[in-house]
Amino acid sequence: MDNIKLIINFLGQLLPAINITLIVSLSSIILGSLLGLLLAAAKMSESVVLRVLARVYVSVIRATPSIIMIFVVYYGMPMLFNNWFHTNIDGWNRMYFVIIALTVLFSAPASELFRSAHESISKGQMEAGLMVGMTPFQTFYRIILPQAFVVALPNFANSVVNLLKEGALTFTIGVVDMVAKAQMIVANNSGGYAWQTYCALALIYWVISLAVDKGVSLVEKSYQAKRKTIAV
Amino acid sequence: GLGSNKSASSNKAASSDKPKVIKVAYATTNFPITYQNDKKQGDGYDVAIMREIDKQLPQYKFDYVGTSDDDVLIGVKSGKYQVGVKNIFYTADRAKTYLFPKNYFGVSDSGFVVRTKDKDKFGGLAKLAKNKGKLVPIAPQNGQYAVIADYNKKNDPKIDLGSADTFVVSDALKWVNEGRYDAFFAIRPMFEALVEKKNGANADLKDKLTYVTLGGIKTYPLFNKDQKEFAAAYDKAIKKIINSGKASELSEKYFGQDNFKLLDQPFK
Amino acid sequence: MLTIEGLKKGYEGNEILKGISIDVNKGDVISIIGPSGSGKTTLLRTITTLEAADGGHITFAGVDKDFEKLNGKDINTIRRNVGFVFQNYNLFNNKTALQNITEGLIVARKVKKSEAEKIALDALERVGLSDRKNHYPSQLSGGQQQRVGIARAIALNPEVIFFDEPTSALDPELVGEVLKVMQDLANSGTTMVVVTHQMSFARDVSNRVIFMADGHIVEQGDPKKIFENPSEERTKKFLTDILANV
Amino acid sequence: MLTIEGLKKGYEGNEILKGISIDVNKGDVISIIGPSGSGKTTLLRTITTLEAADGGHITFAGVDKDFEKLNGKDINTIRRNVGFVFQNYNLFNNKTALQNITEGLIVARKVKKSEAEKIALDALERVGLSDRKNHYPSQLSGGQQQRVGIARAIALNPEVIFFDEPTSALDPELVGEVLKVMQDLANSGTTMVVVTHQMSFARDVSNRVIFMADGHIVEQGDPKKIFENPSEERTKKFLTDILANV
Amino acid sequence: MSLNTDFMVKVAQTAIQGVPVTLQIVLVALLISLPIGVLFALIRIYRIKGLELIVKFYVSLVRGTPIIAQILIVYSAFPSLLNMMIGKAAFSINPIYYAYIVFTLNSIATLTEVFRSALQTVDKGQMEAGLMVGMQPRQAFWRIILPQALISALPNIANATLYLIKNSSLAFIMSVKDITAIAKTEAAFNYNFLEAYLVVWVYYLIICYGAEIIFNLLERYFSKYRRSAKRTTGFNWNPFSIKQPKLVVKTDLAESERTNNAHN
Ligand SMILES: Nc1ncnc2c1ncn2[C@@H]1O[C@H](COP(=O)(O)OP(=O)(O)OP(=O)(O)O)[C@@H](O)[C@H]1O
Ligand SMILES: Nc1ncnc2c1ncn2[C@@H]1O[C@H](COP(=O)(O)OP(=O)(O)OP(=O)(O)O)[C@@H](O)[C@H]1O
Ligand SMILES: [Mg+2]
Ligand SMILES: [Mg+2]
Repeated sequence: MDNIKLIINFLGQLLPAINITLIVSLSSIILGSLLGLLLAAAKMSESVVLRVLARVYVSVIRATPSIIMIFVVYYGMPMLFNNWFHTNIDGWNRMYFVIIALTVLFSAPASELFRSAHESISKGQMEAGLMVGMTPFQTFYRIILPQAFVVALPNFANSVVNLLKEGALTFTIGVVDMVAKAQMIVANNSGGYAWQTYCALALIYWVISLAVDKGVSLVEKSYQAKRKTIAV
Repeated sequence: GLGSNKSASSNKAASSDKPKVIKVAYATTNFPITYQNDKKQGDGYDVAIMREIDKQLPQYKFDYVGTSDDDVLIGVKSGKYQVGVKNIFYTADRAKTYLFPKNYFGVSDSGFVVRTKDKDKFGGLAKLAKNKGKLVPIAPQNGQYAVIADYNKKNDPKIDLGSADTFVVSDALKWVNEGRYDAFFAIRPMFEALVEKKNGANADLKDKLTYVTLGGIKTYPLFNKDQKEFAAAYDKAIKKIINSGKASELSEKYFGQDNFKLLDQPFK
Repeated sequence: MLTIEGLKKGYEGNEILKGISIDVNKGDVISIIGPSGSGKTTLLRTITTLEAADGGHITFAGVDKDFEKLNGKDINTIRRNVGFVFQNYNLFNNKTALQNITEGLIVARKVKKSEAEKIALDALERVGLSDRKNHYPSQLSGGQQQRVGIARAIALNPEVIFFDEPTSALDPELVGEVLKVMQDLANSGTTMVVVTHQMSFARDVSNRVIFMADGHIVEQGDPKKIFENPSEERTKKFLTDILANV
Repeated sequence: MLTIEGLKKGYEGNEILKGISIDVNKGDVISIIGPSGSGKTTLLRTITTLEAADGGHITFAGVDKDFEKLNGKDINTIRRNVGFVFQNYNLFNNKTALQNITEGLIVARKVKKSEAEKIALDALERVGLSDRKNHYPSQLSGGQQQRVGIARAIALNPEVIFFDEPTSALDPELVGEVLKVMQDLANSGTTMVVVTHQMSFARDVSNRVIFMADGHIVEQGDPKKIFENPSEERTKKFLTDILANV
Repeated sequence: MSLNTDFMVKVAQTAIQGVPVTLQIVLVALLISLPIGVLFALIRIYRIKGLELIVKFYVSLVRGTPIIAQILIVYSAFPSLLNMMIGKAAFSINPIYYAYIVFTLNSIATLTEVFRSALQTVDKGQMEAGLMVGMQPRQAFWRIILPQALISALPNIANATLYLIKNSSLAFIMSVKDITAIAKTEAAFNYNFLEAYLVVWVYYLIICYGAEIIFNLLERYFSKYRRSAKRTTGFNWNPFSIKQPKLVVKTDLAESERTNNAHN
């Protein structure tokens, strides 16, 4: 009983921080996806230079732990701006650095999952589009993308949920999202009630992840008639 | 150097009327030493002392930045922050990387949480070492880790020192009670808040666990290597604050006792 | 109008097209016949730039270049002026039968949506599929898919339409209907290049027959001549076999 | 040997098969003809349990049950005793032509690998594809894929083989060869049910012709009778159209 | 500010002992969760009654909750429970086993979704063809469906693996000493965290690159049946190309026939 009261109490303390979590996550998901799309395109392009650049980028970023990424962005970027553009961005809201770091981190796996989804679509679809006079981009956008989207969705959801949980990164430079808030609550209670705090945190995330799953199922269901998968 | 901030670290502008801005980084998860209070402001003993120092130094204006332990250290080293506080103990190695001031600004009451019945067996560094007690792993960023490592360098038998990332304190208390470990390196205010207070999170362990003070450890703010001038100004200011009794007052406020007195006793 | 010279194409050292030259004039209806694996599909695909040629020259729609030297703009020009009916249909899986047809009209030809739908419905009507207009490809039978593919190509009304075995999945009854549609097209002056196994079409509708075997054009000419008086041994054998199996 | 009674099947309220009854005896070669979309493919798929029927009864290979009551074991029995040539080939994409054939022999029939390869090579030989044995489906032309599909089914030597338009992608020359292969099979007593648009096959090889339209069997019987003296109007119309298009 | 290179060399030397630990966690987690992931994916695809709900619940719960919360349960609460059952022996369990459990549980959730999407890229006709040559569904699945699904699964398994390699450092909360943990411990004495993290980064770069190579090779192996040159016209990015693009699809009819002939 006490526990439940405590959890509800902590829920109340954590929920205001959901703003930060959502702002940070949504911006980096959107920006990261766009960057990921460009990377996937570069990987499949005819240009050797683009291909190599994209490969190296993805390899390096995928291998970079988030804490290192945030330090690189938080300390490296102001230095670059100072030296190259002679602008001081030290005073930026720290959230911007978080968003940049997460965007970069998200783009690499996203590019791979987009590439794999794209390659699972029959080449005949592109050819048919070209042969009715659409440009490659139009065909991609109108024919390939909707089909690849459904294939990419479960993996995309994986990445999104992982990103939502990247609280460690935000917190490293003192931006207080829900995970950071939870840690601070525990700390301010001298380390007590950790259970109840994390329980509250897990609950919130679970609800978010359920919502993501629901979205995925809805899209998949609406698409079921259009493909013949091994599903019954 | 990396991200060095010219405007804040140059050494001459001290005389001008515009006070120089000093960025003070504090870790947000070290209650009651450094933390963020309900008003989202920096708080805790270390922060309060820094505010006192700010008052003494009109040529500087302190700007407080709450962040993680890691960032305090890396930020101060790189010069992003001029000074950092997070219950830092002095070691010779650290003094190579950072600028430690001459004068300490606080004392940490450090001790072991042990089972009451095993108080005599494990309640002290030498006792724990001799009886081969198991110590709850300590986060290496934490100053306590260095204390034990230091002890092990100078003494025999040695304490079995394990490391683990920051963990949940109340669980460590349970572990000691259950016998998973024999001692837990902690600070007094934590033990008081969790176990001794009537509605503390672990009040149920009140009779079963005991806190044994090992002694007081001096704590310092950490300066960026380029901040010699500022550190010197600090050294003057902190002397005044301690001598005036203001520091003891703050210690009473945040730790419930005057930790400075602990320095008179030997470290057990 | 469309001229191909010395077209070559191989896969992994295996030469499939060994120098093909074709001349297509406006209004021509050309049938390409030949044994399985002789490179008929590959020929259509290289002409329409779906497949990169290893050598050869193309003159079409203002482009007059060696295949290797085609740039993006040339390729676009070529593609915009051809229609293609795929051997394996290649319908857009995420579009209904109707949308499969309107897609190219709206997106590539900038036809208004309502207009496009009228054209598409008309095309579906012609291949007898008005009642399936809202079915997705996965819900259509083989023959129905093939007919949507045909409707999609003719709705665009391009300079030349390439058909790759457009009646293979159809029953004889429908073959008749589809061939009638193609005959109409021919009569209205649409240029067509048709890979077909349907000898009646080759003989009665087309004005030229090309017989391909082993990557070469063995013989080409007036259908009557080819069917009644072939000059090559290979052609004779092919035709004899056919007659045995009607 | 195989008896189907009152087979029903619909998609989303749309009834495709409206109660089909068929009797297949050992050694029978049955041709199923009918317009596109009339449910021929669906019929083969429901009989072979690839598609769940909505109603009807099957007697085959020791199974004697209503379709709805078939359990896993029955389904296994049925599948192990049939062969199937798909309208769209459905070759295993990740296997070469040869492996496509040996796969079933080795895995399902427990034939030794060397033995299986001999059988497979023999089957490929019969459809004239020995030289493509190491090609993947993606490297084969339409007609070549179709022939591998046929070879795969006959190599298994099952009780009944179902063919769904086995010659649609073949040129007339090859049609002749493949039909010869099927005739041989017929002569050696293999039971076959063949959906076909190839009237010569229906007339000359099969011993019974079934004419389907709109989910019903309109007429069935001796090929001679059906072709020369059909009793139904619908059949007559279908055949007249065909004759116009040979 | 300058980097303490002597210290970096020292960290590099000690942290290398953490490499096998990191690899162990990753390998154990992967080896267990790959087959279970496939199984769970199948349960979801075929909508097996009862089980489907459980899998859905499991995936959303494990994937949706922070790992730190899971560690709390597995590392902290579970041994206490075990203590009540088997006594003190529960406390001498090597904490790496807890790490195995936590990361395996997580990988299962991720891989379930990876395989669910990958398996659905394979055309139904492939399964039907398998059944019609007399294979059991299980046989057709292993020999025909799964190898084809792997092409689209492998890049995502690689994503998951690299994520796992990096995240295995959370095991330090359970006092498991992987690369990061050792480096951090070294840095504790002199607060040279920046140098320590840089060294750690290099190790992760090497390990991850190695993993990537393996996955690339696997992907190439499983897609060998597709056309060699399969550059598509999708993205030629004319303005960016250094050479004049061969704006020509190198794909072939059959490649497209493969998936497109989905019907009947
Ligand atoms: N990617 C490839 N790699 C190797 N060989 C290929 C490839 N694509 C096609 N071929 C071969 O090229 C030859 C010509 O194929 P194509 O599809 O053009 O034949 P076709 O004349 O259209 O035959 P069909 O009438 O059977 O469709 C065939 O022998 C085929 O095996
Ligand atoms: N999944 C589905 N959903 C809805 N309708 C379907 C579905 N599959 C098939 N149909 C419809 O069922 C009817 C019969 O299809 P079937 O494939 O059996 O025809 P068929 O006789 O084999 O034709 P064809 O000769 O063109 O292959 C068609 O009208 C088709 O549109
Ligand atoms: Mg062809
Ligand atoms: Mg059919």
